[in-house]
Amino acid sequence: MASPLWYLYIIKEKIKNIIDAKPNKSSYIPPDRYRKVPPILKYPKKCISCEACKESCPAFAIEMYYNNEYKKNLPNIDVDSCISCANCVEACPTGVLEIDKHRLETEGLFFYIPKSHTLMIDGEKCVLCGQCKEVCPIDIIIEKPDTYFIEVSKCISCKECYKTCPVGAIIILDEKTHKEKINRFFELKLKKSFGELDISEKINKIPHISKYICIKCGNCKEICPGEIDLNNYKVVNCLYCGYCLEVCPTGAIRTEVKIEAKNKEETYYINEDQCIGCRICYKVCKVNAIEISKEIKIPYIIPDKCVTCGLCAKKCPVDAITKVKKEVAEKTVKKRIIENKIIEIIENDIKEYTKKYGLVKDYLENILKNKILEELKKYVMEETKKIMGENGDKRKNN
Amino acid sequence: MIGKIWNYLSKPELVPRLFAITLAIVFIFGLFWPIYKDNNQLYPKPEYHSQALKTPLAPYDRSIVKAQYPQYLPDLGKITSYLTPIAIFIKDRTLFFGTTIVSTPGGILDEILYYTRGMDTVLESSILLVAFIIFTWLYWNRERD
Amino acid sequence: MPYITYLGERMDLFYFNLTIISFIFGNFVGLEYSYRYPPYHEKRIDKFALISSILGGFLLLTPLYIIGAFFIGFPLGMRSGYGRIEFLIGLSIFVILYLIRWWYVTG
Amino acid sequence: MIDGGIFGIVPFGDIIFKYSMFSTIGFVIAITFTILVYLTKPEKQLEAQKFGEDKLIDIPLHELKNRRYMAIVCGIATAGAMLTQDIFDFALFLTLVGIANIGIVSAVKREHVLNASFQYGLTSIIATLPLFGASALILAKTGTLSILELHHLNKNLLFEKILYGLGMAGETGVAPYYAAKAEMFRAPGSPYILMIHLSSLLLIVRTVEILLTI
Amino acid sequence: MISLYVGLILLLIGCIGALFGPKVDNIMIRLLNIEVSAVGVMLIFLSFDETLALMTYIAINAPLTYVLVRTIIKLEGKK
Amino acid sequence: MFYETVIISFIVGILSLFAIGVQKNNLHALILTDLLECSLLCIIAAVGTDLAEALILPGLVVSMAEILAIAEVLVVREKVRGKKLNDFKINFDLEILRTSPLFISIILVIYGAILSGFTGGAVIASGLLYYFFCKRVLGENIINRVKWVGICGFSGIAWSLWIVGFLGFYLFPKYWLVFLLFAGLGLVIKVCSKLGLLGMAE
Amino acid sequence: MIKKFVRKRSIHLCVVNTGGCNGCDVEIVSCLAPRYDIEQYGIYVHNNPREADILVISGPTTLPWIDRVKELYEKVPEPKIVVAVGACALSGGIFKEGHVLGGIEKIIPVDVKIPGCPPRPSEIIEGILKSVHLLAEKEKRLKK
Amino acid sequence: MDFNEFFYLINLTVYAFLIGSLLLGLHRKIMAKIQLRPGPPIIQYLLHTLKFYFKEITFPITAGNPLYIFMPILQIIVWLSALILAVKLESSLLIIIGLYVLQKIVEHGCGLSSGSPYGKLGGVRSVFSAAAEIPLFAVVSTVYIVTNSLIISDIVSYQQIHGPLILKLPISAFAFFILLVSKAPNSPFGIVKGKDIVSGYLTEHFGLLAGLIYIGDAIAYFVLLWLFIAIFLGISNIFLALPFMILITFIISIINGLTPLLAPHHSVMLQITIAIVVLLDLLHRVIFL
Amino acid sequence: MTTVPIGPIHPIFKEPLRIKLVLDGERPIDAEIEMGYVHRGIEKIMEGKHVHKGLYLAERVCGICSYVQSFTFIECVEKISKIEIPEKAKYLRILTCELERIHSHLLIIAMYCLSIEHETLGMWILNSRERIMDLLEMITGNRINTGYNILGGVRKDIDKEMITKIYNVLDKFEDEIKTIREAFETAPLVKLRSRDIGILKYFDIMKTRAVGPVARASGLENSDVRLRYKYYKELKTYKPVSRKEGDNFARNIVRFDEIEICIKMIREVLELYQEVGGPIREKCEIKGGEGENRFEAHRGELTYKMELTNHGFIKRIMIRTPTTMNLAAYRYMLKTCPTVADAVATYVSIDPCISCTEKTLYIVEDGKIKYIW
Amino acid sequence: MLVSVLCCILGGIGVILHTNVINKLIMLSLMETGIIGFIAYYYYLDVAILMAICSPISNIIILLGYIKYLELKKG
Repeated sequence: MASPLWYLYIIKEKIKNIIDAKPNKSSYIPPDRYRKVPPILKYPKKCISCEACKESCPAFAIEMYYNNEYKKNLPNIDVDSCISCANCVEACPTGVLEIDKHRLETEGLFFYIPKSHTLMIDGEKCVLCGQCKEVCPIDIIIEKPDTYFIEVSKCISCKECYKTCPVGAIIILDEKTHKEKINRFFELKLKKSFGELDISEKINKIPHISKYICIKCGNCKEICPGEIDLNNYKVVNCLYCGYCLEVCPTGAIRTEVKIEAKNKEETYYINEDQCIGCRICYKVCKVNAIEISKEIKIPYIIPDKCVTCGLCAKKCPVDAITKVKKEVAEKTVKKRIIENKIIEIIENDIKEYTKKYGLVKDYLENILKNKILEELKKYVMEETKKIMGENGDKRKNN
Repeated sequence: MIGKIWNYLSKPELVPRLFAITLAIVFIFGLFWPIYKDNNQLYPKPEYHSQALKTPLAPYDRSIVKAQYPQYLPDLGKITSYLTPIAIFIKDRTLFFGTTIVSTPGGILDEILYYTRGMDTVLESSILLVAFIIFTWLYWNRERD
Repeated sequence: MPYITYLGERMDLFYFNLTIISFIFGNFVGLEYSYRYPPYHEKRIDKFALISSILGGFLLLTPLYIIGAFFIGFPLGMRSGYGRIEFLIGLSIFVILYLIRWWYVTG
Repeated sequence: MIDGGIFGIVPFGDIIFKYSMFSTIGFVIAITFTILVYLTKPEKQLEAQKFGEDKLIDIPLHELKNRRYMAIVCGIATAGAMLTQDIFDFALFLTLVGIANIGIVSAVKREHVLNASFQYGLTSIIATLPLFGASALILAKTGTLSILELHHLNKNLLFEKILYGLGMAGETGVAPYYAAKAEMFRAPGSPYILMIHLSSLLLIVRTVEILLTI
Repeated sequence: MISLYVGLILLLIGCIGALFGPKVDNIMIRLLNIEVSAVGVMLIFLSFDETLALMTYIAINAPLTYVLVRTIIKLEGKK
Repeated sequence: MFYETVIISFIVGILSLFAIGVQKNNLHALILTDLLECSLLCIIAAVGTDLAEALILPGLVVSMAEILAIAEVLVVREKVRGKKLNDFKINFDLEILRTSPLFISIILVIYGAILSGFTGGAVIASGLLYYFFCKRVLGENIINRVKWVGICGFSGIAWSLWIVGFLGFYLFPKYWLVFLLFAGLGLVIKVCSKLGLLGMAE
Repeated sequence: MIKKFVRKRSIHLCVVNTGGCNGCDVEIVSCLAPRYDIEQYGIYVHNNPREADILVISGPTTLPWIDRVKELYEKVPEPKIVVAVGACALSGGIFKEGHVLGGIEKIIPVDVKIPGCPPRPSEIIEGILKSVHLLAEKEKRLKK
Repeated sequence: MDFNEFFYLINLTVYAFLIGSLLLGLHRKIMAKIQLRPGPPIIQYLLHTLKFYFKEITFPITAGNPLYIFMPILQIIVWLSALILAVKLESSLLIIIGLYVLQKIVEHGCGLSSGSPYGKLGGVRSVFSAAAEIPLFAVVSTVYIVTNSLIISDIVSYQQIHGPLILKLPISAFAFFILLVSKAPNSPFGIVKGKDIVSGYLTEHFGLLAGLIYIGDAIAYFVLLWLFIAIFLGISNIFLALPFMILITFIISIINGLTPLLAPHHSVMLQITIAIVVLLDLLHRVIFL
Repeated sequence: MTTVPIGPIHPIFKEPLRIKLVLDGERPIDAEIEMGYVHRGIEKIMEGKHVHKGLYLAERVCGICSYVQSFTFIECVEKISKIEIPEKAKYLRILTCELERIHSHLLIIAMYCLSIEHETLGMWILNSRERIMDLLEMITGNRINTGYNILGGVRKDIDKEMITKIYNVLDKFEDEIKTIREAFETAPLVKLRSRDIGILKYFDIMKTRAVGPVARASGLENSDVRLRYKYYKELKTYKPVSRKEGDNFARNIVRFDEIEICIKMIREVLELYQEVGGPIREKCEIKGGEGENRFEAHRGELTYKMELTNHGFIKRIMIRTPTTMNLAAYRYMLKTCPTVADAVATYVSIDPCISCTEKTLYIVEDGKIKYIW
Repeated sequence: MLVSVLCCILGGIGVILHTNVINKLIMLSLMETGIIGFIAYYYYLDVAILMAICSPISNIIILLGYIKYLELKKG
C-alpha cells in the first residue's frame, strides 16, 4: 500500500502537468535539423546528370528520368525507398539536392563518396591520352608518369571518363559482379578447404598482377594452390589452374594485356601537306601506331593500330592530325605503307650487303690492329721494367 | 520473500500435503472443542449387545422407530414389518443369524437405506459406478496412444 | 436534475436516460467537430463550443434540459486540448444558476 | 433470510429437495449447462510442439464419449446438490462431483493432467474425512441431519462448520488448494472442463448458503 | 465394552505402527500395519453393534486390499 | 464411549494427516489415505445409532471407489511418464489356488445372494474376485474385453433397475414391495459385477 | 451514420514487424508516450489481430513472414485496412537485395503508406488518422 | 408482467449500460491523466462497444460451438438478471454473488471454447481467480452475522437505522472494494486479461461477440458499484448513488493506475490473504458477539 | 506439458520472435526460441558493398542501438585503414553514443514496466525518454537511424546554443529520472513482480557468456568493454556499475545506474569538446586488410569483424551481437520464473534485440533436431 | 473372551514389530482369529462365518502380492 502513497506524492508535485497534458505544437511540426524524406531537387538547372546521387544511394531509391522542361536527365527520388541517409546530397558535385539545411551546413567538408560502380584506370592499358582528365566534371583525375589515376574517394562515378576512354583502360568495378565474384570465391574456397578443388592446367602462361587496378581483396591469394605475393604483385609459384582469374573482381590478375581501340570506325590521319616532320606525335604515341614514312620522312598513322586516343592530334604543333573515317585513312595511308614496305625490303637488302662488306673489312682491320698493339706492349713492358727496378731498389733501401 | 512463498504454494504436488496439514491443525483444535453426543437421536439403537440370544433378529429387533419427518412414518412401517420367505425360514431355525435376516430386503437398516436415505444409496452406487468406469476406461485404454 | 422529483420514479428514469443519450450525442458531435482542427493544441476559444456550452448551461435548468444536455455535451466531447475552458464556463453557469435558484426557492 | 423465499419441496424420505429462489436458479443453471455440454462439440486446439510444427489436437471419439458421460453425471450431481436439504447427502453429492471431475480429465492421456488429477483425487479423498466427519459430529450433537431442522436449532456448531467448509474447500479446490484443480483445467475439451468449473463454483456458493443456514 | 477398548488400542497401534513402525519405508510392511487399524475398526463396529456395516467392511476389505496390492506391484520394484 | 472413540479417531486422523503431509512418495500417500478412512469410519460409527450405520456404508464405498479410481490414475500417470511398469507373470503353483476358489466363491455367492443389497453385493464380489484372481494367477484368461464391457453394461442395467426401484417408492407407494425387491436385486447385481471384475484386472 | 462515426473514432491496431530493424517499432512505441499519446484519438495498440481494425506493418517481409502475414490478414475481421510504415514495408528499403520479399504490397493490399526511415511518431499518427476515413468507407467498397 | 414494469426494466438496462460505459470511459481517462497524457474521450468505451457490435463476425475453425456463441450471451443474461435481481427486486445477496461467480464461467468458457492457447491460459487463470472469491463469501457471511439477513432491502433498511455498514465492517468493505478493483479494467488483479496472454479469454472472441461481452462488462460494473453502495453505504436509489459511483471510480482508477499487474499466483494469494483477514474478522464476530 | 507459443506478434514483444514455452502448469520449464523471422541476410547484403553503404546497413542491424552499430562499424573500418579522426568528431561520437545508451536503457525499462503492466511508470519513462530523443534529433538530425557517422568524422557539428540546450535538458532529465528511479525502487508491487525472478547466477554467466547489463547485474563487473576502449580511458567520470542479485530488478537498477553515469559522462565530454578545436571530418583513404572492433553496445559487447579491400569494399563481415549470448542465458533464468507472465517479463528484462540476432542454426542429426545458438 | 483380547493385542503388536512380511501375515491371521472370537462371543455367527471365509482371501492376496513383489525386487 505504500506504493500508491508514494506515487500520490509524486503526482501531487506534477499536478500541473497532469491538468495540462495535451499535445504540443512543437512535437508535431518537425524541427529544422530533421532530414526530410525524400531530398528535394532544389536547383535542377545546375544538374549535370552525372548520376552521382543514383550511385551513392544505398537503397536504390534514385532513378534518372528524362525531363522535358530542362531537356536533360534528372534524378527522380522514390519516396518509398528513401532512407534519408543524405548520401546523395553530399555526393552531388554541383549541390543540386538538398535535405533541409544539410548541404548548406556541410558544404566544403570532405566526404568519401560511395558508389556502386567504382572506376579505376588500368595503367597497363592506359595510353596517357588525358581525355578522361578533360571530361571529368569534378577534376579528380591526376596525371602520373606512367598512367592516369582516379581519386576514388571523390569520384562520383559519372562514367564520363569511361565513355571517352578510347582503349577501355577504365575498369568499372560493379557491385553486382563484385558480389558474384565473392560468391564464386567462397564456393571455391569451401571446395578448397574440403580438398575437392580440381587442380589441372587450364592456362598456359603465368598470370601477372596489375598493380594499378588490384584492390587487394586477396581472393586470388586465398584461392591459389601455389603462392601469390600480393604486396609485391607477384605470382611466386604457379600451378596453372586459373582459379585466380575466375575470382578476381577487377581482372587485375591476367595472362596478357591487349590494348584495343573502342572506336573502330574512325582513326586519325596526318595531313602530309601540313606536317612539318617534328615527330612529336611519333614520340607520344603509346601503342606504336605511328610510323615514319621512309620516303618522305613524315609520320603516318596505321589505322589498324590506332586507338583514336587523339594524343598525337593534341600534341601536334601545326594541327596536321585530324580524325577521319577509317576507310578514307586507309586509302591514303595504304600508299605509304606499301612504299614503306618496299623501301624496307630494299633497305634490308642493302643492309645485308653492307654487312658482308663490313665483315671483311673489319677482319683486316682487326689483324692490323692486333699487330700494332703487340709492338706497343713490348715497348711499354721494357720501359716499365726499367722504372720499376729503380723504384724497387729505393724501396729496399728505405 | 512473500512472493516466493506464494509461488511455492502453486505446485499441484503440494496441494494434498498442504490440505492435510491444515486439516490436521484444525483437528488439533477439535480436540479441545466440546464434543458430545445428544441423546435425542434419530433411529436409536437399544443398549449394545443386549439383544444377543434373546431374539433371532439379534441386534436389529426394533419396536420403535424415530424418523426425521414423522409424516412419512406410515410408509416406513410397511417395510420394517416385512420379512422375505428366506428370512422367515432362517429366523425359524436359529438365533444367531440376525444380521443375515435383516440384511435381506425388509430389515430396519434396509428401511433406512432404501426408503428414508435412498438418495444416499443412489449416490453411493453412482460413485462406485463412476469410479469403476474411470478404472475400466483407463485399464482398457492404457495401451492406446 | 431538477425535474426528476416532479414525475413518478419510473418516468424519471426514462427522461434521465433520454438526457444521457442526448449528452452522449453531444459528445459524438463535439468529437467529430473537433477533428477538423490539427492534432496539437492552439490556444484559442472555439465560438461554436462556447455558444453551445453557455446555451447548454442555461437550458439545463429549463424543461428543455434534454437539449441542454446535448449542448453541454458538445464541448466536453471535443478531443483533448479543445473545449475544456468552454465546458468549464458552461458548467459554472449551470452551477451558479442552480445555486441561485436553490437559494431563491429555499430562502 | 438467505435464499429469498421457498417455492416448494420434494421429499425423498428423510432427504428433502427444496426449491427456493436460490436453489432453483442454481438448479436451472446446472441443468442448462448439462444440456449445453451434451450439445457442444469440443474445440480443436492448435498446439505448438517443441521442435516442430504446430499440431491440431482433436479429441478422439472413444475419449469424447466417456468424458461427455462423466460431464453429464457431474452436471446432474451439481443440479442435485443445489436442491438437497441434507448435510450428508450434500457431502455425497460433493464427492460424486469430485470423482466425476477426476473422470472427466483422467481420460486425457497427458502427464501433467494425470498428475494433477491424481493430486486432486488425493485431496478429495482426504476431504471426505472432514466432510463426513463433520456431518457425523453434527448428527451426534444435534441428532439430525436435515438443514431445515438445523436452521431452527440454536447450537454452537462452529468447529463442525469450519470442518465442513474445509472439506468443501478441498473437494472443490478453493483458493489455497487451487493448484491441482487449476492444472486439471489445462486438459483439452472445453465443455467438459467447463462443467468441472461450473460445478465447483455452484457448490461453493451452495456450501456457503448451507453454512450460513445451519 | 472391552471390545471397544481393544479396537481403539488396535486402531491406535496400527496407526502408530504404520507411521513410525520398524521399516515402514517398505510399502508392503506399511500396508500390513494399516491392516491392524482396519481390524481395530472392525472391533469398533462390533462394539457399537453395527454388524451389517461390519459385514460390509469385511467383504469390502478383500477388493480394497487387492486394489492396493495391485498398485504396489505395478509401481514398486523397478524404477 | 462416544467421546473416547471420537478422540482416538481424531488422533489417528491427525497423525495420518501429518504423515500424508510429510511423506514424499505418492504411493505411500495413497496407502495412508486408507488409514484416514479408518478414522473417518470410526467417527461415524461412534454415533452408534441405526442412522449412523446407514451412513457408514456410503462412507465405506466412497473411500473404496475413490481409492480404486485414484490408484488407476496413478498407474496410468507412471505409464505416461515413460516408466516401465512391472508386467511380467509368474506361474504360481500353489495347492490352495486350485482347490479353494470354486468352493469359497460358491459359498460366498450363495450367501451374498441371501443377504442381497449392498452387503450381499460386496460379499459376492469378494467371492468372485477371489475366483477370478486365482484363475488369472494360474494363467487362465477367462474374460476378454468384450465380455468385460458386456458385464459392465449388464451392471448398468441393474443400476437403472435400482433407480427405478428407488423412484418407485415415492411415485407408487402401493407397490412398495416390488420396488423393494427391484432395489435389492439391482444393487446386488451391480455391486457384485463391478467389484468382482476387479479380480480380472492384471 | 453512427456506424461510420463509430468506426472512425474507435480503432484497434495490430503492429506487425515483418522483419524490420525495430526503428519503426520504436517510433510506434513512442506514439504511446504521453507526448504523442495515440490513445487520445481513440486508437489502441494491442497486438491482437482478432480485435484489430488496422494492421500496421513495418519491415521488409522476410521469407518466413510471407505465409504468416497472409494468415494474419485473413484473421483480421472486416472492415480492415493495412498501413505500411517505413521504407522497408513500402518497397523493401535498404534490404532489397537480402532474403526479403521487399514491400508488403506484393502480398496484401496496402491502403496507406507512411514513408520515412523511420517516420516520426507524428507522421505515423497523421497517417493512421488519415486512414480512418478509409476504414469507415470500406464497407461500401466491399459491397461493390 | 404489465407494460409499465417492462418499460421500467428496459429503461433500467439502458441506464445501467450507459452509466457503466461512461464510468469505464472516465476510469480510462483518469488513468491517462495520471500517466501525464491527454487520454481518450470519456465516451471511448461506448465507442469501442458499438464498433465491436458493428464488426464482422466469423467463427474460428478451432472453436467449439455452440458453447463459443453461448458464452457472450450468457454474459449478458447473467448481468441482466443480476441487475434485475439486485436493483429492481433487491433480492438475496447470495444469489447475486452466485451470479457474479457465474461470470467466471463466462471467462472460462470463452477462453476454453475458442481453442486458442492464450484463451486457454486466460481461462485457467480465471479458474485461479475464481478460487479467490472467498473474500466475497466471507463478506457475505459477515454481513449476515451483523444484519441477520441477506436480502438487500433488509440490509438497506438496517443501515437506515444503524448507520452505514462501512463503519461497522471496515474490513469487509475493504474486501468488497478489492473485488470492485479486480473487476475494473487494468487492475492489478486482472490476470485474466494480462498482456502476456494477448487478450486473455477474449483473444478469439471478436466482432459482435466481443461487443456483447463489453455490454455485459459495463452493466456488471454498474451493478457491482451499486451493490457496494447499497450494502456498505446504505443508498439504494440509483440516482443518489451516481455521485458515489463517480467517486469510487475515481479512487479505483487511481489505484489501478499506480499498481502493476500481479503475477497470477500472487494475485490469487493476495486475495486469499485478504480473505483470511476477513475470515478472522468473521470468526471474531461469531465468537464474541 | 503444454507448449504455449508466444509470438511472433504479441502485445509485449516489439519484435517478431517465437518463444515456445514448455509449461508445467503455469510454470515454464523449458523454452525453445524459434528465430528467423527477422533474417534479412544483412551480412550477405553487405558483402561486396562499399563501406559507406554498408554503414547504413549496419545502422539498420538494429533500430534501437543503431548508432552504436554504425559507430562500431566505422571504428572498425578506421582501425583497419589506420585513420585518425579529429578530436572534435571523437567527442561528438561519444556524446551521441551515450545519449543513445540512455534512450535505449529508458526504452527497455519502460518496456519492462509495460510488460508487468505498470502502465503509469512506463509512460512516465517514455515521457522522459522523449527529451533524450529531442537531443538526439537536435545533434544528429534524426531520432532513430541517425546516419551521423561518416568515414573520418561525423556529419554535423554542434554549436554553442545546442550545448547550452543539452545542459538544460540534462538537468531537467536528471531530476525526472531520479524520481522515477525512486518510484521504481520503492514500489512494493513492482518489487514483488521483479525481485527474485529470472535469476542468473554468477556461474551461469560462464556457461552462457552473458554480456552487458545482464552480466553486470549478476556481479560480473568487468564485462564492460568500455573499460578497455581507447576513448573511455580518458574520461574520469566513467566507471562500471554492477550488482550481485542477478534478478530482473537488479538488471533494471543497473540500467538506471548506467543512465546516471552516462549523464555525468555527457557533461564531461561536452566540457572536453569545448576545449578542442579543429574540423569534424578528415580526409581519408581506405586501405585493405582485416580487423575487428569491439565495443560495449547498450545490451553488451558488440563485435564487428571484417575484411576490407582497397577503395573500401567489404569482402567479408561478421557481426556478433550481444543478444545472442543473452538469449542463451534466458533459459537459465527460466528456472526461477514461476509463471508465464514472469517468463515474458524476464524475456523483456534481458533487453533482447532480435533483429540483431538471426544466427540460429538448425542441425539435423539422425532425424532429431539439435539446435545451436 | 480373554483369549480373543490376547490374540488381538499380541497379534497387533506382532504385526507391527515383525519386519518379515510372512511373519507379519501370520500375526495378522492370529489377530483375525481374535476378532472371530470376539464376534462369536457376541453370538453373531453369520458375521463370524463371513469373516472366517473372507480374511484368508485378503491374506492370500497379500501373500501372492508379496511373492511377486519379491520376485520383482530380485529381477
